[in-house]
Amino acid sequence: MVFQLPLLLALPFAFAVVMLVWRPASRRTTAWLAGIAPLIGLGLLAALTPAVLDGSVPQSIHPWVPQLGLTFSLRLDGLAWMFALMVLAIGVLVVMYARYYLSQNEDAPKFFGYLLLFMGSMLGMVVAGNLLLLAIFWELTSISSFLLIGYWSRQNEAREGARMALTITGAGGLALLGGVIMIGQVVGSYELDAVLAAGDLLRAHPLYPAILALVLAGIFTKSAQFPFHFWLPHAMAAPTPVSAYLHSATMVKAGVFLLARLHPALAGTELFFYVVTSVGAATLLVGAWNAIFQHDLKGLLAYSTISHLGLITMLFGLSTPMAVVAGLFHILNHATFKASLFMAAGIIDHETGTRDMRRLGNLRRYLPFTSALAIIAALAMAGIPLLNGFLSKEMFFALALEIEGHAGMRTAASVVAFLAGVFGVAYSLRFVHDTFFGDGPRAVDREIHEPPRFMKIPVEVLVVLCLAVGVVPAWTIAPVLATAAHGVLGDAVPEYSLAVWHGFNVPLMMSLGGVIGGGLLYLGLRRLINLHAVARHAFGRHLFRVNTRALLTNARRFTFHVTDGSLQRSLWWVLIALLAVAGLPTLTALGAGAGASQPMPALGWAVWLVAVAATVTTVFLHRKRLLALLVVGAVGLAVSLVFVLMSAPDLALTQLLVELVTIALMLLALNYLPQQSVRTDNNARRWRDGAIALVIGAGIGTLAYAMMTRPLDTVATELLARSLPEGYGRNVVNVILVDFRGFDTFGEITVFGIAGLVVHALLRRARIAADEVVPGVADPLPMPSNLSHLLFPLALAVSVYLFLRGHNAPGGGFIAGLVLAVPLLLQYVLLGSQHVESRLGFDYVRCIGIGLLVAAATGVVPMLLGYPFLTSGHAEPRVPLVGELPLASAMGFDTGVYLVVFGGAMLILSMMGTVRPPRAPTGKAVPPAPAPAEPTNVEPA
Amino acid sequence: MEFALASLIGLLTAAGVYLLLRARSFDVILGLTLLSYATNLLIFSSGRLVIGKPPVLEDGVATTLAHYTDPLPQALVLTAIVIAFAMTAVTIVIAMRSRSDNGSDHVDAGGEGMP
Amino acid sequence: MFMVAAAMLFSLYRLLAGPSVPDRILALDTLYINTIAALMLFGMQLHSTIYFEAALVIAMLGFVGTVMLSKYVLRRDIVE
Amino acid sequence: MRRLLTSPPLSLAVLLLWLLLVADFSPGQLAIGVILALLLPWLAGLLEPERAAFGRTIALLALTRRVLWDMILSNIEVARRILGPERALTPGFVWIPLDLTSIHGITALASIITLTPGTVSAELSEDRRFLLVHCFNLKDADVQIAEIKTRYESLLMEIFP
Amino acid sequence: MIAAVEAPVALTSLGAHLPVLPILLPLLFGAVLLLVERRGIALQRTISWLGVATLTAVAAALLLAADTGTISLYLVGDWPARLGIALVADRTSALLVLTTTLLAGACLLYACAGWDRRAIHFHALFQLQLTGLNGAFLTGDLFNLFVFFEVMLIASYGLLLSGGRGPRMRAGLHYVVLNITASTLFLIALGLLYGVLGSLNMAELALRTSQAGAADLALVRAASGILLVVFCTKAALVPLYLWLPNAYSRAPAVVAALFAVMTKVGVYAVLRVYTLVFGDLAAGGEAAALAGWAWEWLLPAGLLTLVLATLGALASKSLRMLVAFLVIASAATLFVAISLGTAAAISAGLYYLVHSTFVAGALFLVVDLIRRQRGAVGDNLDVAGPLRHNALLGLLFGTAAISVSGMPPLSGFLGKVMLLDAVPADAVAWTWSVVLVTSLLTVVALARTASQTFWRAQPWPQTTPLPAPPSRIQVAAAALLLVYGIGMTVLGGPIMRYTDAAAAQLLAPADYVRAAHGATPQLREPSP
Amino acid sequence: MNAALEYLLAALLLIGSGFVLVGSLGLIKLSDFFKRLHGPTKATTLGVGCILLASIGHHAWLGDGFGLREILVTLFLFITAPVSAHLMSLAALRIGLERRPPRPGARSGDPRPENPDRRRG
Ligand code: NA
Ligand code: NA
Repeated sequence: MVFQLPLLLALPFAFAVVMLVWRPASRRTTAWLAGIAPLIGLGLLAALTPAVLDGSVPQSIHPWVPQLGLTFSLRLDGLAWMFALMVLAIGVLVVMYARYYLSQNEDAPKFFGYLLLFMGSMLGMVVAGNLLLLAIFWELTSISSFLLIGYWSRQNEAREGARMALTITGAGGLALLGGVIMIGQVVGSYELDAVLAAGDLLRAHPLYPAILALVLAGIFTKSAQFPFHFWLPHAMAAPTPVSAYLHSATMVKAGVFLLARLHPALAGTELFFYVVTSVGAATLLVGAWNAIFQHDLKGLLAYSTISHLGLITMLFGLSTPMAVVAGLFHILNHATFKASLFMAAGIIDHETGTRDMRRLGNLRRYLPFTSALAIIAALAMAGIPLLNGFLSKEMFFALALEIEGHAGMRTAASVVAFLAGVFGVAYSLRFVHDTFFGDGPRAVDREIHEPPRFMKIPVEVLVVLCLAVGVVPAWTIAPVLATAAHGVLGDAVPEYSLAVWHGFNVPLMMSLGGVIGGGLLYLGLRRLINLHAVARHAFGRHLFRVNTRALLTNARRFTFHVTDGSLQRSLWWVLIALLAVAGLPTLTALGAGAGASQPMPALGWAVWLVAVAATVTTVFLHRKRLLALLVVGAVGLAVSLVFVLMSAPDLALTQLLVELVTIALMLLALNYLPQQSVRTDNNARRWRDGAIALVIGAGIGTLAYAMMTRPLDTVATELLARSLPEGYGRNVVNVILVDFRGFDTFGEITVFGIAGLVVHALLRRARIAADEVVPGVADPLPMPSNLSHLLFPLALAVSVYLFLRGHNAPGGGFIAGLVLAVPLLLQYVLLGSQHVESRLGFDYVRCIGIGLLVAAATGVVPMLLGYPFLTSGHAEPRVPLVGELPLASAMGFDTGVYLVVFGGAMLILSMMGTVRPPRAPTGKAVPPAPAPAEPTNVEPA
Repeated sequence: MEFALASLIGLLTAAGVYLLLRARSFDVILGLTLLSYATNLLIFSSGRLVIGKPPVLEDGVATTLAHYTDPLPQALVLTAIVIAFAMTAVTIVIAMRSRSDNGSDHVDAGGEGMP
Repeated sequence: MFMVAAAMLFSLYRLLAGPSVPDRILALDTLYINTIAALMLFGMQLHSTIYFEAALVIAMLGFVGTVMLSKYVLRRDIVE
Repeated sequence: MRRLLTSPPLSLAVLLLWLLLVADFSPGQLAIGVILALLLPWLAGLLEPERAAFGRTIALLALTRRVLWDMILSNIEVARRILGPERALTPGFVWIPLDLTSIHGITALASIITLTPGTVSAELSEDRRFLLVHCFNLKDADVQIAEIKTRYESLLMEIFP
Repeated sequence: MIAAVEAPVALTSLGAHLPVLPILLPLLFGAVLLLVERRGIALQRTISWLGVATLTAVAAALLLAADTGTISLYLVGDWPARLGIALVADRTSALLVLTTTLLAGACLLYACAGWDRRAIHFHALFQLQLTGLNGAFLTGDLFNLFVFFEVMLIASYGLLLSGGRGPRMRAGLHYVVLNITASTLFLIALGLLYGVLGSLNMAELALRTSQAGAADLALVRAASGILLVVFCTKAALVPLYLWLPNAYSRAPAVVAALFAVMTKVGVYAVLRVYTLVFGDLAAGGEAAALAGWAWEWLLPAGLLTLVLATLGALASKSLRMLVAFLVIASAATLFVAISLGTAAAISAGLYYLVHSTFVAGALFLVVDLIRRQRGAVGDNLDVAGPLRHNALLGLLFGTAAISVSGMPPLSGFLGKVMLLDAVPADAVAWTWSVVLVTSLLTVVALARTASQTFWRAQPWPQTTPLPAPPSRIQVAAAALLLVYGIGMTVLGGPIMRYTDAAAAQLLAPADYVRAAHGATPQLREPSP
Repeated sequence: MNAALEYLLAALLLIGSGFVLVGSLGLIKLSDFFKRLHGPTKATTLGVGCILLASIGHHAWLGDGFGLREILVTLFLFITAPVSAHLMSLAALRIGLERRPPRPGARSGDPRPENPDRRRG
C-alpha cells in the first residue's frame, strides 16, 4: 500500500475543482495551478520509480463496492508507469503551451479545469488496478474530452465534433463495460492481477469471442480505428493544446493502452490475431492515405494519428512479445513527435490566423525556429533515421516480415507496412513543403513573428526528445521501454536491441524505399493533380450526421405518433393490456365449476330492470347531459336498492346521500360545461369502442359471477364474533370502519379532506364563465325557503341521531356528516350562497383540519398508554342525572370522520357554488359572454 | 340472483367503459360514475348475496355467517364509495377548469398535444 | 311488494320516456317515494326496523335532488 | 330566555323529534334532546328566517283534522279520476288572491294545497298576494277559490295573524 | 436468511411505534398546517420543516431497525393481522420510506423559494402526500394499499394543479382520469381476491393462495393480472406509459421532482405483491407458476419501455419532456431488474430505484432552474436561446446527466453495473443489448440537450430584463439531491449490502408470513 | 284480536300500496306534465301514510317493539313534498310547458320571458 498513488490520482481532480470553483482571475495563477498538479505528480511518480524499475508493483487498495467486485485499487506496474509518465510530462508541456495559446478573453480556469479533469481521468485509467475502475476512468476520459473538444462551444464544428467523439467513444465505453463485466464473471474478479493471470481461462471460455468483441469495440472506438476513425478529425475543432494532448499522448492512446493492458489476458488466439491485425492494418492505410489529402494542418495530423494508431494496433495484433515491445515504443515515439507537431501547428495557426496549407507556405522565413522544430518532428513522423520514429518503424517492418505461420498474412502485413511507410513520407513531405517552403503565405492579415518564448519551450523539449531517442536510444528510452514491456509481458520480455544501426537489412531497405516512394508519390501527386483542389468528403461524418438525424427524426415521429397526448389512446391501451394480461388467459381457464344462482324476489327484478334500463338509456342519452344526469340518478338509486335488498343498510344510506351530493356537483359543473356533447367521433370508432366495452363488461361480469357462486370462506366469522365484546358495537360494518379497519377509514377521510382542499385550491382564484346565463336576477323562493327553515334544525337533529346511533345501528360519522351537509346545501340552493355564508361563517378548511386532528388524537391516546395506534377503548361512566353513558373511544374517531366529511363536502359544494365569472376588461364582473365556440376538431383515429 | 347481479355489473362496466372512451369530459365523468357503481357492486358481491341478514348484531343470535351477511365487503364498499366521490369531485372541478382555460371540453383539446 | 315494484317500473318509464325535463324530474322524485314505500314493506317482511333510517333519510333529503334539478332548469346556476 | 329559546315551537319540534327517534325516554336521552332543542333552532336561526308570530294555536288542531280528512277524500277522488278516462278531466290554473300576509301562513296554505291531491300550488306572485294553483279537475275557478279560502285560509289566518 | 420474529413487547417506547410514525407524523403536521394557514407563510414553513425533520429522523431509525433483519409488524388497533390492518416494516419498505423522506426534504427546500406561496394549500398537501406514499410503502394489507394509493394520488392532484392553469389542467385531467380508471381496476381485483380467498392481509393472502384449488386459482390469476395492469399503469410501463410525459412535464418543478418517487410506488407494489401474495418466486409449485405467468410479461415489456422511453428522450422538444421520458426509462430499468427475479437483480433494482428517484428529482429541479434563466425560450429544445449562469447550471445539469445516463462514476453507473452483472445467462443477450444501447442513446440525447442549452447559448437580448438569478435555496435543493446520489456512489458498498439483504428478504416471503402470524396483539387475545 | 289486527294491517298495506301504484300509474297514463304532477301527491300522502301505519302496527305487535318513529317519515314528506312540487311546477312554467293565466291585477305582460321549450326530448 502506497499513499503516493491515490495522491497522484487525486491531485488533478482536486486542482480541477479548485480551478472551477475559485476561478482565479489571473492567467498566470491559473496556469501555475494547472501546472503544479502534474509537476507534483511527476514528483510522486519519481518517488515510486525505483520500485517500479525494480520490477515490483506498488499498489493501493480501498474497498468500494465489494459485492460487485469493485475496489478502488490502484496499481503501478511498468506499463502504468510509462503511461503515467507520458500523461504527466506531456501534460506539463501542454499546460505551459496553453498558457500562451489561449487568448486573453477566453475562460482559462474552465479550460485548465477541464484539462486537469481529463488528466486525472487518464491517470486513473492507467493506474487502475481493477477493471471496473478502469472502465469508470475510461468513460471519464470520454466525458472530459467531450468538454474539451467542445470548449469553443460557439462553433458548430466544436459542438458537433464533441458530440461525435462522445457518441463514438461513449458507445465503445459501454461495450467495454459489457466486456469487462463478462471478464469479471468468467474470472470471478475484476482485480487486474487476477484477470491478467487468468488468460488461459478466458481464452478457453465460450464467452471469449463475445468478450473480445466487446472489449475491442471499446478499444477501436477510442483509438479511432477504422471504421470508427472518423470522429477524430472532427475532434480537431478543439483548441490546439487539447489536440496536442488528447490526440498524441492520451485519449486516443487509451485504446492501445488497454490493448497492452489486457494483452496477457486476451491476446494469443487466432481470432485476436486476425481481427486486431487486420483492423490495425486497414486503419494504418486509410489514415495515411487520407492524411495526404488534407488541407488543414491539424486535419493532416489527425489522419496521421489515425494511421499511427493503426500501426500500434497492428503491432499488438501480431501478439508476439517483440511486437508488444515495438508497440509500446511507438506509443512513446508517436506521443513525442505528434505532440510537438500539434503544438507547432498551433503556433502557426496562432501567428498566421490559419491552418489551411493552401494559404500557408514559406513560413521558414517568418518563423525560422519554429519551422526547424516542426520539420524535425515531421521527419520523425516520416520515420527518417536518427529520429525516434525511425526506430519503431524499423521494428515494425521487421516484425511484419517475421510473422510466423501465416504466410498470407505476412505478405499482406509487409505490403501494408511498406505502403504505410510510403504514405507516411508523402504526407510528412506535404506538411513540411506546403507549410514551410514554396510560396506564401497568402491572404494572411497579420504580421507573422515567432511566438513567445515559453510557447516554444514545450516544442523544443519534445523535439529534443525525438532527437535524443533517435540518436541514443539505449541511454534515453531503453529503461522506460524495458519497464513498460515488463509491465505487459512480465518475464517474457524478449531480447531486443535499440541500436540505431542494425546493418543493411530488409527493414532498412523498406525504410529507404519508403522515403523514396513517399517522395515520388508526393511529387507525383502534385504533378498529376492539383492537391490543393482535392476536396475530401468526410464520408464517416456524413454517415454519422445522416444517422443521427434519422435517429432524431424517427424518434420524434414515432414518439409523437404514439404519445400524442391523447387520453383516449392511453385509456384504450389500458383496456387492451387488461384484456391481454387479465382477460383472455384467465377466462379460458375459468371454465365450469360455477355454482347455481339463488332465486330472486320480485322487488329484486324491478330494481334490476330499473338499473339495466337506466344504464342503457344513459349510454344512449349521454350527449344530452342533463337528461343523462337524471337517468344516472336512477341508476344510483337502483344500486342503493340493491344494497337494501342484500342486507346492507349502511351502504344503501351512504349510496343515497353520496348520490345526492354527486348530482349537486354535476349540476354545478354542468353550468360551466356545454349542455350537449358535440359528436366528433365517427361510427367506426363508436363501434370499436362499443365492442371493447362489451368484451370487458362481459369479462368482468363473468368473473363476478364465477366469484359469487363459489363457497365463501372469510375472516368474517371472527369479525362478527369479536365485534360486540371487543369493539363495543353491534353494527359490525361500523365497528369495522372505526375499529377493525379504522386505519382504512383514516385514509379515506384523508382522501375526502384532500378532495376538499384540491377543489378549494382549484377554484379559489378561478374565474370561469358559465355556459349560459339566465337573464335576470334570481327568483326569490319564499315558500320553499320557509319550509327549509323548518326542516333545517330537524335535519340536524337527525344527523346527530345517526351519528350517535352509528355504532349499533345503521349510521355513523360519514352518513351523519352528509346528513348535516345536504340540508346545508339545500340552504345554499334556496337562499343563495351569500346569504348562507354571511350568516353561518364556517371555515370548512379548518373543519377538515380539526376533524383529522380529532381522529388522529383518538388514535394517539392509546399510543401514550402503550398500545398501538387506534386501539379502541370503552368506558361507561356514570353521569349524574343522565345515568350510564356508554362511551367507545371509536366515537371520538367517528367525530373526526363526521367533521372531515361535513367540512370536505361543504367546502367542495360551496366552492363550486361560488365560482366568479370572468372579469370584464373594465375590471367589473359582468355576465359572461356566451361560451367560446367549440372547435370541431376531429379526434385522431 | 347471482346471475342478475353479475349481468348488471357487466352492463355497468360496459357502459362505463364506453362512456370513458368518449372524448368529452362530462361523458368521461359519467363513465367513471357508472364504473364505480360496477366496482362497488362487485366488491359488495364478494361477501355473497344474502337477503335479510344485515350485519347488525342482535341478542341471542349466534354470530356466524349463517345469521349475518359478511360485513367486511360492506365496509370496503363504503370506503370505496367515499373515495370515488372524492375523486369525482376533483375530476369535475378539473373538467370545469380545463374547459374554461382551454376553451373546449374535449379531453384532448386546447393544447398542442405534446409540448 | 308487487304493486310497489310495478309502481317503480311505471316511474322508470316516465323517467326514460320524458318527454320534458320536469317530467323526468318528477319521475325521479316519484321513484324516491316508491323507494320509501319499498323500504317500509321490506322492513315489515323481514321483521326488521333496520331500514327505518334509510326511509327517514330519503323522506327528509330525497327531495333535495328534485329541488336542485328544478333550480337548474330555472336558473342554470343552482347556487347563486 | 328569548335569546336562549329563539323559536319555542321549533325547539319543541326538535325535542319531540329526538324523543321519537330514539324511542327512549330515559333522562339521558331527554337531556340530549333538550340540549339539541336549544342548540339547533339557534343555529338555524342564524340564517335569519322571517320570524313567525303565532295567534290562536288551538286552531291548529281543527286545521289538522280538516286537512287529514280532505286528504283522504281527495285521494280517493283523484285516484278514481286517474283510473278513469282522461277525457273527463278539465285541468286548469287558478290564481288565488291571498288575505294571509305572514309568509308562514302562506307557506302552510301552499303546502296544504299541494298535499291535498287534486291541487298543486305552482307559483307565488312576487308581491305574495296571489298563489297560482293548478287543479287536476277544475270545474269552476271561483268555487275552487272560495273553497280553499274558507276551508284553510280562514283557519290559518287565526294561527298566523 | 432467517428473520427474527418480533416478540410481543409492551409498546412503551416511541421506538415501538416506528412503523406507524412515518404515516402518522405527516398526517398530523398536514392537519395542523390546515389550521394555521391564515397565520402566514413563515409559520407554515416552520411547521412543514419540523414535519420533514422529524420524519427524516423516524425514517432513519426505521431503516436502522430494519437493518437488523427484523420484520416489524405493527398491528393498528391492536387487532390480529388478519382482522385488522397490519403495517410491516422490512428492509425494502424502510428503504423506500427513507428515500421518499430525503427526496421530500429537497423538494420542500425548493418550494420554500417561493412556489409554496403561489400554490394554495401547498404545505398541507405536501405533508399529506408523504402520508400517502409512506402508507403505501408500509402497509401489509392490500385494501389499505389501495387507500394509501388514493391518498397519495389525490394529494398529487392537488400539488400538480394548485396554482396552475391552461394546458396543465388538461394534463391534469388526463392524469386524474387515468388514475381513477386504474384505481377502479384495483378495486375490482380486490373484490375478486376477497371473494375467492376471503382476506385482504397480504400474508394471509399468501397462505390462502398457496392452498387454493385450481378453479379458485383461475380467479386469483385474473385478479393478479388486473393488479399487474394497475401497478404498471402507475409505474408507466409499456403500453401504459403514455400518460406520463404530459403529466410530468406540465407539473411544477417541485411537484415533478416529488413525483419522481410516484412511479416507484407502482414498482414497489409489483415487487411486494408478486413476491409475497402470488407465490414464492424462489420456490416452485403451483403458486409460483401463478407468479411466473404474469411475470413473463415484465421483462419484454420493461425492455420495450426502455427503448421507447429512450426514443422519447431523443425526441423531446423540451427539457421537461426529456426528464419525463428519463423517468419512464428509469422505471423501465427497474422493471427489467425486478422481472429477472433473482436476488442479485432485485438488489440492483432497489439500488437503482433509490438512485433514479434522487437523480430524476434533481433533474426536474435543475431543468426548472435552467428554464428560468433562458428567458422567453424557456425549456424549448428546438431553438437556441440565451442562458444566464451557464457555469453553475452546467455543473448541476452535467452531474445529473452523468448520473442519469449511467455514465461513471456516479450512482447511475453503479446501478447499471449491478444490473448488468445480475442478468442471468439466458437473458444476457437481449437485456444487455437493450440496456447498453439505450444508455448510449440517452447519452446522445443528453449531449444534444447540453449542447443546445449551454453551448449554443445566445447573448441575452437587450430588450428583455434579466431574469432573477437562481435563488441559493433552489440551487441548494437541486445540489442536495445530487449529493445524495454522490453519497450513494461513495457508500455503494454498505448500500448494496443493505439492498442485497432486502432482496433476500423479499424472496423469502415465508419469513414475512411467519412474522405476520407471530405478531400478537397487546391487549387482545389472538383468537376468541 | 290478532286476526282482526292482521286483517287491518293487510288492508292498510293494500290501500297504501294501491295508492302508491295509482300515483305512478298516473305518471304513465296522463298526457301532460301538470296532470302528472298530481300523481305523486297520492303516493306521498295516503300511500306512504297507510304503509307507515301498517308498519307501526306490524312492528309493535309482531315483536320488534313499539315506536312511533315511522310518523317522522310522513312528517318529513309533508314538509318536503310541497317544496318539490312547487319547484317542479316553477320549472315547468319556466320552460313553457303550460301558459299560466294572467294574474289578476298584475301589470300586463309577464316580467319574465317565456323560453321556448328547448329542453324537450
Ligand atoms: Na355562482
Ligand atoms: Na352558483
